[in-house]
Amino acid sequence: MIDKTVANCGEAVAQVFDGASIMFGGFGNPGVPANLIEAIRRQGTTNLVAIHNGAGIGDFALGGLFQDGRIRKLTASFPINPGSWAFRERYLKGDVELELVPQGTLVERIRAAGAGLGGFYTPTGPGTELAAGKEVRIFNGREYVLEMPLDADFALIKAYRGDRLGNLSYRKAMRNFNPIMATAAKVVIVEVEELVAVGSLSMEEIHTPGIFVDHIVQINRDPRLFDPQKERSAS
Amino acid sequence: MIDKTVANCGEAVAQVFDGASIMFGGFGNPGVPANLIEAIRRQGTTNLVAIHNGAGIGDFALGGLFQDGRIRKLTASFPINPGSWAFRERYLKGDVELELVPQGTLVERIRAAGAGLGGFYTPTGPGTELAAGKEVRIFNGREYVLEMPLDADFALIKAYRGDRLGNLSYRKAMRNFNPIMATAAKVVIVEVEELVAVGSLSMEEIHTPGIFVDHIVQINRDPRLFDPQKERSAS
Amino acid sequence: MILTREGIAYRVAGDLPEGSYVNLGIGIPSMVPAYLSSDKEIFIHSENGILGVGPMAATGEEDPDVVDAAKGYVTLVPGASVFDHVTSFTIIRGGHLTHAIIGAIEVAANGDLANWRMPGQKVPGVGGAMDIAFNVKNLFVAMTHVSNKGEPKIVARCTSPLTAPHCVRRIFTDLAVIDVEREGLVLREVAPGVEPAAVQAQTGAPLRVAGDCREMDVPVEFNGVRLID
Amino acid sequence: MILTREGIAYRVAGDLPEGSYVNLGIGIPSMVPAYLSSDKEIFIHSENGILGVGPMAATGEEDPDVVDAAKGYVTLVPGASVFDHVTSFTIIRGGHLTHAIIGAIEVAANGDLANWRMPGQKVPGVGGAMDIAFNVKNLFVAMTHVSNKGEPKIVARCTSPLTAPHCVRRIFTDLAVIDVEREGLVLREVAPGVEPAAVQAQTGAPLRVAGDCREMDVPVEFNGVRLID
Repeated sequence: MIDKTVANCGEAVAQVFDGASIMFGGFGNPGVPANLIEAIRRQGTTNLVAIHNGAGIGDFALGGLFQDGRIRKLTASFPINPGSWAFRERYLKGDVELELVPQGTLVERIRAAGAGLGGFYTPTGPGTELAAGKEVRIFNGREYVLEMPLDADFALIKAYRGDRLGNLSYRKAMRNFNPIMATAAKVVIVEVEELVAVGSLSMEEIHTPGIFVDHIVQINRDPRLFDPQKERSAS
Repeated sequence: MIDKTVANCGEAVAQVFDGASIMFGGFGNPGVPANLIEAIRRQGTTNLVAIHNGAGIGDFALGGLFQDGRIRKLTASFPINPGSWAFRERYLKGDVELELVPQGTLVERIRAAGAGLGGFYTPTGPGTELAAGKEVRIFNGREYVLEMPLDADFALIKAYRGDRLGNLSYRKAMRNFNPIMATAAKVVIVEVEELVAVGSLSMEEIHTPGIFVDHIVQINRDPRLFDPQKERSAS
Repeated sequence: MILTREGIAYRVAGDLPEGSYVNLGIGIPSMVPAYLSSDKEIFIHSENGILGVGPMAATGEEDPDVVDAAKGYVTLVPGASVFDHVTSFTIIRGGHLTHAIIGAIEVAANGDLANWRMPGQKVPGVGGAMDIAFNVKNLFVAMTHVSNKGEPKIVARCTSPLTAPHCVRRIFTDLAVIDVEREGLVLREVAPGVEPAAVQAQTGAPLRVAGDCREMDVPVEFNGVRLID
Repeated sequence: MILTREGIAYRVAGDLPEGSYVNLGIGIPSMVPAYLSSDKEIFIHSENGILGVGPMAATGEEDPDVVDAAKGYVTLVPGASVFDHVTSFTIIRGGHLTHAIIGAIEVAANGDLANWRMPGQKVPGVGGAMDIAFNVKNLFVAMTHVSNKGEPKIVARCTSPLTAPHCVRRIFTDLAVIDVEREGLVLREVAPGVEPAAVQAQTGAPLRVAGDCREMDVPVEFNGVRLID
């Protein structure tokens, strides 16, 4: 029997090594695998290369990794959320390298890695500083930039429900980067709010087929991830 | 109020013009918009450029369009199903041009058009006759072929359930090419088995957001599309 | 008299026809939905995978899995759909949105847009701005006519890093509605009581006054909110 | 004695470990699932968007929306998922399958595969064969050792149009199991009672006989089906 479940987050991330590149799912708070990230923080893994849309929020999860100085490079599109002060401090001190990528290019580069493509031409960027030094080519009279696939050693993602085969279903806007990151890393580790029996997910509601998933762990929603009043007063 | 519904298939395809390029969804029988195709056949539209995985089956729907000599070019990956005799006859007489594309390249070219990309490098094909004359480029020691986007004037697709906004849900393996073709044509026309009220599709089960859809018509499943005994005896 | 920020949002709302699919930036653009007529069905897109963003969630009714691109807890309208980032940027990059409304640091006479990196900004962030600016058909800018320092934001040539060249179609400010056309900027509407010459005086590039240039159709107040000061 | 087509399928099945994700071509490959041990959980992928294809549907129980890549009405196993063609070829092209088993017209000593266009075939069709051959890690060929005309199908160099160069890992025939290695073909197993020299005689390229070359572990009969003739 295939069983991708692991008992807890510590076990799930035990194989994440110093120097690893890691994709972190989520956008804002929804879909952030905060429990897995906190487990990495606890186990002391360091010198990491992070791929995420932003740069974490507060002193928790990805923000915590920046605070603790565990990340040497970030590839992101929007690391300037007011809550991303931990990244900001590290970046201004020169502790973290930043590769800034337009959001659509970021997701497409991840997709290209997952789908086995060698690169692609996107219309986004020509003539801007984010395309500086990149190959620009004209097709049908329009300029496109050549962008390359972006893969990683690990993807840490979050889903709502999952089964022991790794089939995943996401709720509302928690989906964001999670399904595509699941295609693009050597090892894909998922935290789910509910582990369900095989066959109980509707076939039409499985957004990530189990083939993309290596390890799955059931967690409780961390209250630090959802505090609208606090977030409101902070911004 | 947005209302993309039309009363019947004839009305839904009335704007399809002679010489148009058309993507046809479906793989085998599941997901084939047979009622829309039969409506095109009835209205006499001709000189069409067809994009489909195969070449139709029997003397019905796409097969019927070949039988009637309405198609001048087909872009496909597998036009050699035993049931595709109508295409076969036309092709051998020289009535139809064929552009043969590996299935994964076909779907990726359609996706590139829908996603606004200028082209992409696929590892599939270098050194074979289907890549002859195409640009081959090496990334990380591996050869890739440059492939270009494939769009169309119309996409005719099928879904299981849909609402007046064009939100669509597919059942089991009827999904295939339908969602991606919905992104890549100027005008997207859908036949659905059930037209439902807005809000009654589960948000997690909407596979095609309404933004991609122009017209939607409710049909009855055509019995000619599902006759396992006849199909069994024919093959 | 000039428009308030709410007034600019009100005026932009008038340009969105029924059936529009619209991406909204932060700031003034995010205020546009409050002024959309309820008998026009319009779908708001959010980069993080929503089509059909509704008003902000009431306190205590926030759904932890529903935020918009600005990370605020929002509601979803009937008929809303959710999807992953790949589909979300297929919608943007593939040109499927009818409109996007964004803020700007500068807009040039040729339609160049600078809105992602302030001069002197030490930590950069671009988000989805470039994908939107390069690929949405009707790119509308909604902003104050001049900067906090009173300098023109509509200029002959952008000095801040570009978001995209030749992309802006129409500019909505507290003073005017200006179209970007092949020959340059065309003044279409002015705030009530404002002369075209006064708009030109606060604009860093030449304006051609349209033959049918008129006053904006914006009331002084709407639902108790001041639109014109 | 040589294996029947069913015998080849039986032998291939033995090489698939639990947790395999496998794409199956038509012909002998499609017969493999019948010989998978029921205590091994293995998922069969179909190009048209299924992971978890089960046995053919019983007459009268066909689901109109469930066919496999060969357009036969099939069932789905518990835990099966369905998806669109984009995801299906992300699985193939992205190298996510562990195995693919396909038929061949010819296999060359260097692993070149020809299986999509017969010599003289007037209407071509490729389907997903090239995507599979170029991108699946463990590409297994299952075929008869020689053609209908008795000619070797394992050759020094393919004469039919290539599906992909240097792609085949292992060849399963009615006579032998042969690995494609950097130095050439290695004979790993022979059908019961067949001498390596007899395999070489029907092979169009040199075989190196592995030091531990042995007889295939295939019974004469299984569930009433003849596996060895």
